[in-house]
Amino acid sequence: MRKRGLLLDLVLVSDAHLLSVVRAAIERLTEITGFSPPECRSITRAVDEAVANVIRHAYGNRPDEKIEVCCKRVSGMLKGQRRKGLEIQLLDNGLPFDRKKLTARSLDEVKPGGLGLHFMRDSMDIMQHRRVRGVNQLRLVKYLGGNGTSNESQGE
Amino acid sequence: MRKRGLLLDLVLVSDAHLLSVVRAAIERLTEITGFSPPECRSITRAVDEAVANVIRHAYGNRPDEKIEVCCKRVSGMLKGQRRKGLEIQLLDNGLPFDRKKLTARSLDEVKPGGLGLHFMRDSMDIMQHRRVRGVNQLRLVKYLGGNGTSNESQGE
Amino acid sequence: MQISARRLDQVTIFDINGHIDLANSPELRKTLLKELRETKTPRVILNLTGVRYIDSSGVASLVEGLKAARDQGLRFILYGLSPSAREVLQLSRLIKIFEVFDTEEQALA
Amino acid sequence: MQISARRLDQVTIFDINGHIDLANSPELRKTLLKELRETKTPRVILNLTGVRYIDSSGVASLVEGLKAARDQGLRFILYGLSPSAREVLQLSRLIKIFEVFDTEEQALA
Ligand SMILES: Nc1ncnc2c1ncn2[C@@H]1O[C@H](COP(=O)(O)OP(=O)(O)O)[C@@H](O)[C@H]1O
Ligand SMILES: Nc1ncnc2c1ncn2[C@@H]1O[C@H](COP(=O)(O)OP(=O)(O)O)[C@@H](O)[C@H]1O
Repeated sequence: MRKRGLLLDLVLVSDAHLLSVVRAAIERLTEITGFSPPECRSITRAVDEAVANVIRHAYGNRPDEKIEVCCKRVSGMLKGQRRKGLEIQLLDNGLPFDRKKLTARSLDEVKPGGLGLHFMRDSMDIMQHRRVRGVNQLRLVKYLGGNGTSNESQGE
Repeated sequence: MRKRGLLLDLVLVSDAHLLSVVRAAIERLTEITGFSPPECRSITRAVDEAVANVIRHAYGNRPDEKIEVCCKRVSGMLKGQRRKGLEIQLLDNGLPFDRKKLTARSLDEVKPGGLGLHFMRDSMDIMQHRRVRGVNQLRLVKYLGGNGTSNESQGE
Repeated sequence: MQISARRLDQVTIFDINGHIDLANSPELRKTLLKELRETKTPRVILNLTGVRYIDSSGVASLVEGLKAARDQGLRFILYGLSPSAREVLQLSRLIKIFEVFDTEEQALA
Repeated sequence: MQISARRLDQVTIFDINGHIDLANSPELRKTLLKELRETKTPRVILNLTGVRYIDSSGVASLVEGLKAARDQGLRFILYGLSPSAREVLQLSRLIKIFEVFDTEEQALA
């Protein structure tokens, strides 16, 4: 296939009912990639929250816009070791992501909201937001054999 | 989104390990489309067998080729009634489909093999093979509110 | 997602089934708040045995339910959390604000 | 998919877990044929309780297992079929060539 390492490319409309489809696909993909059950759940959760954020924030709940979820095998360095992993890139044509929001709110107040970014950061080894020619790109990477909740999240 | 009625477009490599990903996605998609549990299972089975056939027959088990599974809402006539439904189109760039194989073998001998096309025909309201500019297209359609196993399969 | 209420003598049990996510958490919130207004029992229990997944919007709906229950002076109890549901409450540091039990028996005790 | 054998006195039980599809049916076939060659009991039972899905290539592997068992004069029994597994055997009109039971108890009886 053209893109190196590509496993699966999902294009869906921005309808929240499709979140269950995305979760089902990502959960299976993480299983066959070799992640542990808790890792499969947390990667699936991260992708679910990321797609939900695109639906709500980038597209303001318009249900007919396009979201792409592109899944690749990658390898990279984590804690001084070369590791294999899974990269999941989300692409949308919605409103730009507001960088100021990247500082997650404190979790000490008992208040719903503002949890999604926290979940993503908690699950993934890399989290990068970019905007390239009107396209929002969110790159999530998780390496195999990590200990779950490292914190190398980065904005660019 | 550009294509009318498009819900989900899956592009995957022709690796049999991804069949579980395809099944998970299609199973959820059929659920949210409103099919009954037995219909969800049988549509999922049809798509699974169709993708497996592309992997084995069109691509000769080469695991790095491209398969596209394009899912749309459609509406059409079944048994004199206009119905909504789900269209699932498979696209591949492999060997042409051999039309002679469309006559399924008799199921009366106890022998494995040759079951996939039978399952697809049994599950779907429409099954059409085409080849357009080197691309194999298999169009599967299932309408809502049918009685499960109608037999309007057609080749073109 | 389906939600239905069993109204017993001293307790109301809401049985919830299906994933709770952005597609249905507004409906969960609405149903929960409406049902709570009609609740006369001092205790409400959410049976989450049939819920394999809860996202952050679902967590938010549960928190709203909890608040509404507290405003009415009701106990608000969860039981039957799946691994994923438990993780999402732990990650959001909200598990400690809910009363959480494993089984219906324990929730009723 | 995982497969493991429990060798009892008069019967060997194969516990199979996971989906059976093109990705692993060749492995199922191989393991089954190898295990059958080592089987000294007059009866073999496949526990399919943990198998939610079987595709046509999985059906083919089961048929091969059945044939190998028959060649050795063994009974070959399936139990614990999921709705989808049952449907696939019905659709392929093969359900009648297998001995199928609901539970391990019945398969052992
Ligand atoms: N894809 C996105 N596009 C634009 N803004 C976003 C996106 N994702 C998150 N945000 C912004 O970041 C904030 C925090 O997001 P999150 O932690 O998921 O919590 P919530 O979405 O519940 O507010 C959002 O309120 C929103 O302002
Ligand atoms: N996608 C395909 N491309 C080429 N040939 C195919 C394809 N699907 C099916 N066939 C042909 O049709 C035959 C019957 O297919 P099927 O009923 O699925 O049984 P099986 O694949 O087990 O032989 C195959 O053996 C093959 O020759």
